[in-house]
Amino acid sequence: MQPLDGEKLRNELRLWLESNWDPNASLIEWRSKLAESGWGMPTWPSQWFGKDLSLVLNPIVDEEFARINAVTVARSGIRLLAAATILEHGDDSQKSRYLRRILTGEDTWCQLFSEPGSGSDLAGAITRADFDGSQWIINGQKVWTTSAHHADYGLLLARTDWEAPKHDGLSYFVIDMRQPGVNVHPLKQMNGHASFNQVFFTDAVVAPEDQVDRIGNGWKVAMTTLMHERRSADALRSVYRDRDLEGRIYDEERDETATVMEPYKWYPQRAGRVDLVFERAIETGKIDDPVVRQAIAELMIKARTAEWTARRARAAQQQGRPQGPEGSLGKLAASHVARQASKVHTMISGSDSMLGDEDGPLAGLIAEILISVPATSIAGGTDEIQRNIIAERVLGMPKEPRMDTGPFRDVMKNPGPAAP
Amino acid sequence: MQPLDGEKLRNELRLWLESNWDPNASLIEWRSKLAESGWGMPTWPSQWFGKDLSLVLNPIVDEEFARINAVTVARSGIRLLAAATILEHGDDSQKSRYLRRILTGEDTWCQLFSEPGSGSDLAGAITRADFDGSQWIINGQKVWTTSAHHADYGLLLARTDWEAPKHDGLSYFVIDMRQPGVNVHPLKQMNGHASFNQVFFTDAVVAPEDQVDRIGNGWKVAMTTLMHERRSADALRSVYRDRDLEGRIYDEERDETATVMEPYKWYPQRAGRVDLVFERAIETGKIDDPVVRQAIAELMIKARTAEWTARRARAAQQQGRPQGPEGSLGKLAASHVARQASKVHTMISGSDSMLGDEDGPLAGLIAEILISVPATSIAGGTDEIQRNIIAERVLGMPKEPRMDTGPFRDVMKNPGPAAP
Amino acid sequence: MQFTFNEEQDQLRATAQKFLADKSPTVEVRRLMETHQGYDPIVWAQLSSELGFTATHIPETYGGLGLSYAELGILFEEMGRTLLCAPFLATALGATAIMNVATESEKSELLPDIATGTRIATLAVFESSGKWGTDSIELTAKNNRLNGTKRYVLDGHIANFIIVVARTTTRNETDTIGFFLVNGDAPGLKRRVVNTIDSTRKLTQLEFVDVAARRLGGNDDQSAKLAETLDLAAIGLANEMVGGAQHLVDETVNYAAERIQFGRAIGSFQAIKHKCADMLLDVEMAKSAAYYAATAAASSDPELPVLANLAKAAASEAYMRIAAECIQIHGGIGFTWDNDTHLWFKRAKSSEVFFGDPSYHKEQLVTRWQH
Amino acid sequence: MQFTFNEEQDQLRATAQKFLADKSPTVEVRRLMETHQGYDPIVWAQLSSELGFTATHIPETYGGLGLSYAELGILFEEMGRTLLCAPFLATALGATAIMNVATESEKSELLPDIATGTRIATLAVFESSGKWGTDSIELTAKNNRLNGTKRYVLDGHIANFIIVVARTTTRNETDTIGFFLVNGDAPGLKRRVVNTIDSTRKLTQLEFVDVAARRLGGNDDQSAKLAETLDLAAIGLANEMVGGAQHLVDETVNYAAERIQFGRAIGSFQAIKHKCADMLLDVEMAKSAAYYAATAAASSDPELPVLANLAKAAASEAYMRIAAECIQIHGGIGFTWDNDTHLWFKRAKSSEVFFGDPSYHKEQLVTRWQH
Repeated sequence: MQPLDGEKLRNELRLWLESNWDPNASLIEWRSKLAESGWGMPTWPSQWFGKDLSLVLNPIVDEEFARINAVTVARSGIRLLAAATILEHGDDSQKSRYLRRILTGEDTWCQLFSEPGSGSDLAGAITRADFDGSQWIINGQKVWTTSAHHADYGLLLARTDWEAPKHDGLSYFVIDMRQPGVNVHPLKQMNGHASFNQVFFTDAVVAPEDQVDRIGNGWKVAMTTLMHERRSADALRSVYRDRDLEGRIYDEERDETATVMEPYKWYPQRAGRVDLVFERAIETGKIDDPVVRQAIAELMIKARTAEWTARRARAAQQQGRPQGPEGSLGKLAASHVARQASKVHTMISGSDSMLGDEDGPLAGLIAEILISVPATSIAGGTDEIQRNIIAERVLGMPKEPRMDTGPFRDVMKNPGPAAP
Repeated sequence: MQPLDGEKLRNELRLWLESNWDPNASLIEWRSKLAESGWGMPTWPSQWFGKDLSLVLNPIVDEEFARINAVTVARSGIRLLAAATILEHGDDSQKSRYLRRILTGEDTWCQLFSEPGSGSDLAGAITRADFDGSQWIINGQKVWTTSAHHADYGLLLARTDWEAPKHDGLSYFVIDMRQPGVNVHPLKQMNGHASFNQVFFTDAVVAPEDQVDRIGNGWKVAMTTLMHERRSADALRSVYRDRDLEGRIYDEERDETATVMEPYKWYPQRAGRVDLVFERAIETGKIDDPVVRQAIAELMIKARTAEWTARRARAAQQQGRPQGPEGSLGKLAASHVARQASKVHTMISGSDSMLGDEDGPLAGLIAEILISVPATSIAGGTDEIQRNIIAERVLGMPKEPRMDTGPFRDVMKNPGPAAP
Repeated sequence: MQFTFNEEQDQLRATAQKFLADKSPTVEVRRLMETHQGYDPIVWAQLSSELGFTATHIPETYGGLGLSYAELGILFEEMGRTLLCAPFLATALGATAIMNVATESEKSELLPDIATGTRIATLAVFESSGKWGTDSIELTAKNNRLNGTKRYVLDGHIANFIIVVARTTTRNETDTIGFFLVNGDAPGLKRRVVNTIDSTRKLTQLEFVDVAARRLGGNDDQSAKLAETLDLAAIGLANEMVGGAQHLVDETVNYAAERIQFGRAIGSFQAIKHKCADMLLDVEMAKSAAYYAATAAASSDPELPVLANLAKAAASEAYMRIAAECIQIHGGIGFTWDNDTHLWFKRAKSSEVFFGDPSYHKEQLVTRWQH
Repeated sequence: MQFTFNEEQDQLRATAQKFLADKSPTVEVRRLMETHQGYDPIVWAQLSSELGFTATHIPETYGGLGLSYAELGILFEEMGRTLLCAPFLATALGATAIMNVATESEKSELLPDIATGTRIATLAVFESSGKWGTDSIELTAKNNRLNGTKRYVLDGHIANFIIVVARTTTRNETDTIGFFLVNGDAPGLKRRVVNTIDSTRKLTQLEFVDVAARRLGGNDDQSAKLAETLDLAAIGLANEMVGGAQHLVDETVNYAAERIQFGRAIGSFQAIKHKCADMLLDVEMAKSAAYYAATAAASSDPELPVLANLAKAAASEAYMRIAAECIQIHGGIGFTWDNDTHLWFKRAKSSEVFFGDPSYHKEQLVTRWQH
């Protein structure tokens, strides 16, 4: 019966779009319509801006929006992670306060999980939330926070119980970023870009009604956020729309996209720019060097097998088959590709590869690749953590002895705000 | 005053050699003289076949023997490890029973430490020694035992206490290998050679007077043996004497050497035969292939830096300076050399590298290299164990949590003879 | 392009796995590798006439199952996993060559017997060492008489049909490359099994002294067909190799879970874990290439030549690295004859250099990518 | 060949370490790398006139200390360890070039001021990218007037003496290679600091438009001298690189002991331990080559050319691998600007390709080994 449902759905949506879509509407005006109608997030529950649509049918909605270049609800950045988390773990009051403005794009969000002392070991967070009888008082520091300087709200993981075991002493909050106790500083990287922020909390406050899920359940809630983060990583790539489209709403959307994408502008360099390798090799004549050719071939092998492996994983997922090991290897494979690309670029550009800006090949792009690639094997979980996960979860190898059990107060940790 | 002592020593020894050295004596006859006179092991105590000579002066003795090609006491194989261990940890009765025949070469020894269940973890031995009121009863299995099939005696590490912590429950014994309870089987390797043996003990016996040092101190005694093993690794190389020398004693020594060296005949292939690489590259014309040239250069870099690093270590030692980190890297460096050599040989010989025996290049030598090299990074301590040692002992990095403390009975172990 | 196996393919794999687990346990591999003929005729009969494996990619018109190279790839993979001692790769490549070059009537004559396994085929291309390209053919065919030597011929000692690639010397024209059919027992043909490090796979040297042969597929130059056949051979081998590599990964992970040192399973040590994760990465990447190439072969993808080089190079390096690490993680025991690891290690080593070593394929990969 | 340092050499190293720890902490490196001139003249005066570092390998006749390249290597190593921002490598190589080619009277005139540090020297050899050999010189010298462009000139913007390698065009003869002296402020010379990833070391581009120059050491072809000078430059850089690499190894081991994750110092994890062990292996092997080559340079070993290639290739690969692992083990913090690791990483990267990248040196190594 699905094809019939699908056709019905498509017709219904077409009719609705025909009578409502207006490229000259304002972004917020249009998205408000989307939120109210349920066409913005049709797979969400109908009481919360959705239409209870099954995931299987959702591609039809995407197709219809894409067909006429209709703008969607705000999907970029941390917004949808916030929404998905609140939808799953928030109470009705939180849902009614936050979901709508997430969809319209009126509010910007950020994620406050990582800390200077807890990177690989996210659950080792020591930013503290203490209840003073009327509200939560937040002290500590977060780091690697994308777009914190634009954010209205943050998804905060903080420690509320120092006697409980590590994972059980964390709680999850929504924090208002526009308050005096919150200080945001950009974090400059070795490649000169500053894509992330450090966020300092000094007696910042969270109202009791902004506690998400129950106290001590913060790690589980954070897992929901992270799961959606992984899912939405693909979405980043497809955010750019045809530049020729005219209309007020497109202008506004382009501004929004530019702001959201600003931190990611060096990401192609971080990935090693495999696309440039052949071109550069021909341009420099290095394509005729047998040693360089071997290195290029190795890069092509790594890059294409990584791509095919990702497609195997996606194909299995689409067919509803259980995912094989190939689904967990993408990050490691990407590190190999980026490192090999960096090596090949160095071989091709030779001594010129150290030249930056206007003095360097491609106006410094090659140099930027070389000093950006190291991020690939660190960001989003180091290669070492990836290998642990693959070994233990995919290959089912025996776990290492743990040294961080028992009351968190007694677990060895990096210096930072002390337990009370 | 040393130079004076040295000259005196040299003259004394020359006189002695002039009146005693006889190339037509029998090996045992001559070595008996050496043992009795103290000139065989002059650095040993004078009451035990030595002359209390300082280590510094010992090279003079070696020089004088070498000058006239005089045969020395039996130094090859496990003999001197046995002697050094007994000298340090044995009682007078053991010394008088064993040392002399070690020096004359009448007795052959083997080392019984490794077990199928304890390779990297030597102290996890589960071969058991149980005292039945009058003697020790030995049950269990040892492995990787060089020359066990020729050996008269074995240096045995066995467990005497299952309640003590791992390292404290071991004791050290001399075991008579020519008894019914001892069964020796050759252990064939993947390259077809059988350099080692498995040794099975079924109610084999050791008399109480063959227990070395006190019960429970076996690990420390074994460390003495292993320390001397490392020191004598170099000695293996220099065991061959000029083939032209005539005289009964040389014939007998050559026979002895041939027997001792038999297990080591594939060791050059295990090390990757760097010496053959240039020759083979020229012979095959692959020397003109730029890709092969890069690989050859990498091999030369690895081989020569390994050699220079070893010489740095030796030079520091000779000058009595504290050894730097360079002294601990030889095994890892050798693995890298062997692996790269194997890679280069494969590139040079191409499809021919899979051909063995008379069909293969150099009568199958290349193929033998390829299937022998894997031993380099395992034998004598795997690369992984080497890295642990380098990290913890040389770099002083923090230790891993231990899981093998407490009574050995309760420590998780591989299957084998059970605790009583 | 298809990125998963369909149900029929899964079924085929399951059938092959079951059969091979039963018929090709290591004890059988060890037995057969010591024999001269190198395979068990009964098992061969079962896998061909009963299970139809030899008929897989042969069109139904010629008595085959009419499946594709993708299905053949699955069988190569499973046979590589178990190191099946049998002339399957040889026969499949012989059939492939015939399918590529022969006329309809030749196919009708030759393929049915191959499909049923009644006849063992093989492909004889390579001669002097280090050259795997189409320009290395020196064996001559003159008036359908062959003279010269072929090396590295898979199972040449037992093959009934030998498809020989030769240089034809004709009047007034430049030499051309041609495919010839020679019977295994043809007079003037000397066949000798050569010693290799991998005795689970028999390689032979064939000497042709004025041997009668039949030209297949007419008299035009068949260089392009040879290149195509070699690409398919490389892809077949790549699929076989990833099967062996996967076996070693499984074996290593199992061993690491069982082997205790220092009071813990060695698989709980990070050094071992991370090696295993890298081995998994290696094998999965190589599989992606092998599968993609086999699927491309099934659909005559124009990118096929590039994919052949890529798949063979990826499989060669992955298999060798994995085999070396497998021995390393087994420690001393992994270096012994009685432990099975060396059987796969030797297959990895011989496969690495068979049909062209990784640097050959990488160089060709870039050349073909440029065009 | 000497395989340990003697007491005087140890003393020199200790002096250098003390001075550099004091004068070149990272905060100073960060300050100076942002300046145009790129060094602190007061520190320069101290290390030259007070400590005599600039006089090290200059013979006593010319106001130097009469030590050897082995001692110079120690200084390079220590400066590499601390990333000293100063024109030391430039000046030492300038002096080396003069010592290699100049006449007695030229040496007497030029070297004393270099020995005291009063004059900063540099060497201008390289031109178009990717070519580091003696055959890459296109800048012309005609009637002692220079025309052309030099690239990758160390500290060219502050050098008083620029030793320029040029192609001399004379009548009736093939071109020869010659060394020329140009003053830093010569008319017609345009000097520009170029942007590089490593701002702790200033590289410049020099454009010569009819610039007056003095030929050094007579009019014979000086190609062989150029090759020798470049070998010494490579050896000098190799020694500098192993110093930087050692700093990163120390830094990584310290960080791994301090940084806690999962309730343990990350240095207690085997993955980190084994990486550190490999880093140690890398740096010690590279050191052995750098030391051996510097000692060989001190004793005019005929194997010197081979050793130069070997030492530079070994140091380049070791330093890069170590720098990458150092960032990796630091995790996210290692990728930030405020963490110092990237300063060394960038030095490693720029040194890798400076004076010829590893594949260039490997190729040359085999060529020279063959002869």
